[in-house]
Amino acid sequence: MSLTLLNVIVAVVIAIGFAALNAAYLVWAERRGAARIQRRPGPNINGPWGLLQPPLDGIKLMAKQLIIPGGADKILFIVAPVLAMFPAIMSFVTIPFSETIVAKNMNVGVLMIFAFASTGSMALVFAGWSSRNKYAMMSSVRAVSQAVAYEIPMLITTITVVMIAGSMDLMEIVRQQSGSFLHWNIFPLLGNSHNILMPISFLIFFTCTLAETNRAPFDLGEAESELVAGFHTEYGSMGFGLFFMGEYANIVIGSCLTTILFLGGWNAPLPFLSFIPGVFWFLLKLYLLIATFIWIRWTFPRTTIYGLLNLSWKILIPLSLFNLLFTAGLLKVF
Amino acid sequence: MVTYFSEIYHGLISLFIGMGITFKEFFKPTVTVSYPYETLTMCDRYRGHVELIENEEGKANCVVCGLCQRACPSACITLAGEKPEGEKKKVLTKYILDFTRCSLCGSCVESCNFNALEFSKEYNLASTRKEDFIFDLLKRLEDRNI
Amino acid sequence: MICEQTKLALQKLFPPPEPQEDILEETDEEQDKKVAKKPRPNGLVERDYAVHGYHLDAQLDPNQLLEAVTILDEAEFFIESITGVDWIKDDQLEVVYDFARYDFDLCRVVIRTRVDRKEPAVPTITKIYDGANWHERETHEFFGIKFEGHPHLIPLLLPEDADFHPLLKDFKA
Amino acid sequence: MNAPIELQPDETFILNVGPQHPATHGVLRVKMEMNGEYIVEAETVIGYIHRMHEKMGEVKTYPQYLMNLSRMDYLGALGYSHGHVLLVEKASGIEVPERAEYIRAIMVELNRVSSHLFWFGAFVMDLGGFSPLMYALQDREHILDMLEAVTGSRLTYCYFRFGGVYNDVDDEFISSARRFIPRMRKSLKKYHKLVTGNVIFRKRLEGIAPVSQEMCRKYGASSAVARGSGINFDVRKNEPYSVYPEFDFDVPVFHECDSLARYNVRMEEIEQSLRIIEQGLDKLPDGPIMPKKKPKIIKPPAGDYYQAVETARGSFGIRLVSDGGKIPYRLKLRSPTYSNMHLFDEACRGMMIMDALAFMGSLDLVIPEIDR
Repeated sequence: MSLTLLNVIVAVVIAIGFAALNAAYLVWAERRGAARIQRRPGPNINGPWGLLQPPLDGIKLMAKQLIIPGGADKILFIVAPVLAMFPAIMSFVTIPFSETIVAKNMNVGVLMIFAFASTGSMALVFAGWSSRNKYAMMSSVRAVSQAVAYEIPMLITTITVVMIAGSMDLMEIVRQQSGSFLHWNIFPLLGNSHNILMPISFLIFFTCTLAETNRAPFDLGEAESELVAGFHTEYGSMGFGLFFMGEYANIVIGSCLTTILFLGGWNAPLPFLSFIPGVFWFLLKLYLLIATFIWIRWTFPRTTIYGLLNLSWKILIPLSLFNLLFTAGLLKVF
Repeated sequence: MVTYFSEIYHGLISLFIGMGITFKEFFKPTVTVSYPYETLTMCDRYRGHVELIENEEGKANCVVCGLCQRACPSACITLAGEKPEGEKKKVLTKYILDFTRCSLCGSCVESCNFNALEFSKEYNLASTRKEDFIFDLLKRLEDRNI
Repeated sequence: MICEQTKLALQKLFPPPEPQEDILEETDEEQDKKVAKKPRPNGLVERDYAVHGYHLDAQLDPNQLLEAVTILDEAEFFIESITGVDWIKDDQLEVVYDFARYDFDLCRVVIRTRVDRKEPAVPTITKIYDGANWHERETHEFFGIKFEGHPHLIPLLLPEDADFHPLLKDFKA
Repeated sequence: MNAPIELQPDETFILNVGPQHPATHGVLRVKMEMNGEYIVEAETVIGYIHRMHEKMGEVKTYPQYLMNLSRMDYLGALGYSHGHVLLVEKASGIEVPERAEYIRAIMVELNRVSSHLFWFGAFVMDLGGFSPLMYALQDREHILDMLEAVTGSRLTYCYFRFGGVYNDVDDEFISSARRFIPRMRKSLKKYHKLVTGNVIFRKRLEGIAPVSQEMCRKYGASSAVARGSGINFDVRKNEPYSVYPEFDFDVPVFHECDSLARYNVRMEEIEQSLRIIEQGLDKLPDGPIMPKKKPKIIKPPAGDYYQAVETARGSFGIRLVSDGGKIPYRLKLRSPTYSNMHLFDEACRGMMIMDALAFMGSLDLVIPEIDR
């Protein structure tokens, strides 16, 4: 795959477009889904099934004035929302949607995604700090401790998968899982791991994704009944819009990663179904995971900050460490 | 150690039970009445603002006794009447309801001994001007007959 | 049960009834009416629960208040409310304390004390009942009764700068 | 959970929670002195929607004041009206027909269920779960429909009259109430599965915000705050009024003193209220709903009267000082949440802000009722 400048530009534009479209329509999907769970119709006025709601919301947000509170740190205040959106879009570059659809495959793709993901929490810190608002400040402090607490088990779990695959290349990890769904990393039977603890690894990874993307029940950063709106209390207009889209873009990235690491990426669940293009399977798995995100959000109450840290330090980290050692042992034996 | 793992296990199970319930709710029909497009009929005893009841001739039943005015806790009723030559009863000439102050308690309807007041079923009341809620009930009665 | 005990305990606050009262009852009707119009003398009265909704009604001097409330506190009463009544004809303000019990030993006690309308002041009971804090603040802002020793006697329901006392009978908005 | 730290005065900052804050459910302001996420000192500021109902009582006649009581508490309005009519009936010696008493009890209990349902939803929403609120509101809607069909209004009812009630209930109401009870029991099971059993929910409430019995007594707390602390106090049982002695129901008492106990008390109370409604519908006698003899103008003899009732939010007391005229000389309203809220300042010291706000939710606050 030779890359010309044009190719790069096209790839980036497609990545941005994909991220933005997903972010906008996931808002719609979330609102419709939540409404269905609560037996309401949800947005249904603008366009068929309310499908014109996201662009109209966007227009509304863009038409609003961006108010910078007095005494706020202007530069950081403006940079923060951009920083929230930027890493999510950049991460799309290396995500393989199928054998052929990938903007730029790297042999350290996992590392790159994690590097970008950790800058995401910087955005929250900047936003909270620069807003000159006590609620926002408290929220950003929470966000830091949350990010620290959840990146560790997430990385450890990822290392487990990397060890099994023997590669940091996302495409290689997916290729290792080819075959029926029993070869996927989540299932311990036929995969190359033979590790019966892999479903637990999957749960740990999924929980960490929830926490990393600041989704309920771990949405302590914006805890609307406690901290009003958390780090984006002072944001209006498109500043708020970017935070909002960034959240959904992060969800997409998190789900992509879960799909690749555990659910066999673009591989069909059964071999005879592989005549359907891989990208279909990838997107199906991706959106099923996102639906689960939405489903979880509208089911559970929020955790406390200490409950969240307890969960991470007392349950997730020990379990993931144990799993890592166990997998290493298994790999050595077999 | 056992409690540690059983706590995790039971916690997880409780989460899945909760998700099961919201999953079931997802497929149930919606219960919302999408208001401006559909409306509900108000029940018989619904208490809107008061309205005058007319007699067979299309005139108000009211005999201007003023009981409703006195019963009203918020002083939102102003009425006046006159006694035309040769008539036995007083005739209502003015009945103003200041709906901005009315608390829909129904004291006026209850105090009326002449079956002259009733509750309307109107609930679509919205305006940006205060004057729109100072109702001239006599005029409304006449408008109804046209 | 507890009613009797509380009654006995509270009765100790009052000096034994003076013999003069008997004489008053025997006087002619005109004087009797005058007595009736006068504010009630301090003392403990047992009320009919079915009519009044409480059992014991003690009216006492402001400086006996803390003593009486301590008795109730020791008997494990909880505080229901504190309020005032403006007896403008007698030129007096009355502070009414309601106490009741959590257990099934039903006994409601009302303690009242009257102070002069010009300089109304009673001791605070917040040191005995923490919950009296807001009730006293409310009574203070509505009636202008000063609770001496109250830690934070600023208006509660009215605006912070309110200097009027709306529940006084001569208050005109 | 616990504040383990010793502070310097310059290490704290003031956080204004309210008057407009999602967790305060109205215009309530709590001035918190914070050390990070821990509350060092809190001061509740109330009075933002004070309407001086007590003064209104001194200028309106007794029947004119009827509708004020339902404006005090918009969620459980009928309980407050019940206290008022009972007081005036007691003071002026009006006999109430049995049917009217039963109707009142049924209506008050229905209203209590609706109030608790709303509280349940709002409380879980305070904790971050949004869907239970919608489910609770759907069930509440059935109650409001029933109450609307009888009383004519959905929220601020003006239904009780001195001596009876305003409208008689019809067969349709009785049958819909009968249909409602099993449906509500089914929903309660759903709530317990969805919320009560949930590990996140339990972790957030267990052992949080302990309120000791002594504290309850010093502040005069009632309702679930007292009953969650192991105090068996319910005015309906302790001081039976109306037809409550005729009903067989339990007072749920939990001894854990924490927020979960308060939650459990209210959920159990819904169940008990359903039992009362069921029995009330069975026992509902025929007869008039207003007494035959009733004074035209209500003038209670001079004196001092007190009536306490158990509303959805606790022990509501109303004191009437009458001078024998047709206007009360003094009317004092003792609102239960006023006392319950007062306890917040002391109880939330050293708590984390999210626990404190969950605690505030468990107190079941209705701000117009505190401010009166």
